[in-house]
Amino acid sequence: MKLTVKYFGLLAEVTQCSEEQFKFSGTLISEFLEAIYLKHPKLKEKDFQAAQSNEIVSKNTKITQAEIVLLPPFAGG
Amino acid sequence: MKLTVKYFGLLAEVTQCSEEQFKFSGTLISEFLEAIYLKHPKLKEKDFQAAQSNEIVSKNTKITQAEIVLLPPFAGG
Amino acid sequence: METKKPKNVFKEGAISSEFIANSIAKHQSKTSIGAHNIFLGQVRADIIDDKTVSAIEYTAYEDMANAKFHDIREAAFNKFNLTCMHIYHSLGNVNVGEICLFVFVSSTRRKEVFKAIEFIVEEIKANVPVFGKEIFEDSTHQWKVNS
Amino acid sequence: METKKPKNVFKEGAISSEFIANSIAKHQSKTSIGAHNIFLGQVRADIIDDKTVSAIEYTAYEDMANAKFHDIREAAFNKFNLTCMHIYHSLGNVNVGEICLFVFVSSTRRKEVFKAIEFIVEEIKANVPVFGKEIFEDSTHQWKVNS
Repeated sequence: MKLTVKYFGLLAEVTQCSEEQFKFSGTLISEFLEAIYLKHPKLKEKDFQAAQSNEIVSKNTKITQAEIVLLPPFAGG
Repeated sequence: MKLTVKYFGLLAEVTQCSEEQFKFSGTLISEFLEAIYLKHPKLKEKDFQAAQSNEIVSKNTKITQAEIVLLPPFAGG
Repeated sequence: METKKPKNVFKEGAISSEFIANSIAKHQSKTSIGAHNIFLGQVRADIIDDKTVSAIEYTAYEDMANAKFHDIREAAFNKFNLTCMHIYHSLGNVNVGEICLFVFVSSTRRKEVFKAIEFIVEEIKANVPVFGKEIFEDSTHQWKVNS
Repeated sequence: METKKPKNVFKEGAISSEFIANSIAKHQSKTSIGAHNIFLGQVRADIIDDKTVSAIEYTAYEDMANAKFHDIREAAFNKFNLTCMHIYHSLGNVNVGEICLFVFVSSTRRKEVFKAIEFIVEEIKANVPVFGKEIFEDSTHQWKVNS
């Protein structure tokens, strides 16, 4: 499947992009992370969470959307 | 001794005065209250506290100042 | 022993939103502040026995009240890690919808301001000799009691 | 199910004291309100490794952030007896000393606003995807993390 991956804050700095298309054949967030780490090894050193449909998801969540968003630690307020 | 007695809020309404001179021969707040009730019987029905030197005092406090202030319930804020 | 003379906390009439804005703006130069918390007391149009409150007329035993406000300031600065604290209370007539109490605390970190603002407001309600005559629309009145 | 579209909480740049004053003034017509509580987040000139923060540049995953702000609003109205609630957060550049977060709650009685303001601010800090780039005076930067 073809995913759109979005990066915010520090993560966009690390990957040098804020949004990219990413071809991927697995079904779980954990599998997606393994795959994206191959493309952007520096992400592995960073603290972040993945979100799908405006909700934070855990590693064993199934991917149901075409868009995955990677979020660094929050700093609102 | 001659005391100055101050009344605030509802109490000034009940006594129809905000400040008066009051001759008194006892030593405790409780004795003062008995005496002032004779002058203003309606005070007895009201909820209030006595203050001396900017502090609320209990009935068995000794009168050390020439001014006693009678305060109805607070309504600040 | 504290010998500093208590400040006068009282202002004649309602506290305007411009006055509050001006207080906030003055804190822009204090760049160690990360969090402000502001409490505002507003006069309610309470309905009591079919009569509606139109204003509260505040009086105070000012001498003792300013001493108590001073004690509350000292206690709050001792208990909480605050950068600034300001308290203003109205005297005289305040119409419904207008502000009669303005408490403003500031700190480097937010946790302090939440605890401090509640402490200060509760202390004011319990210990400061301020009296409120609730004026009804028909010009009768009753005396307010804090709950 | 809630189907109401989330409001946009974000404002470009700092939140001015005039904007805050205007919000306060708008509540004068709501005469059942007795207590307001306002939380303001202000950008601090923190010193990190001898470098001083001069501004924070805020970005957000706006779609999710507005959904989260909406969830926080709904939760706060369910938990506390509130008359009004307003939340504004800055995007883009906010200089030190300027306001980046404005949370405003109002209720008939004061007990509710103290609990509500702390709940809302803690929820925002923990759950809303907003990111802050702390810009130092020498134009280098680091990424802020809420504690």
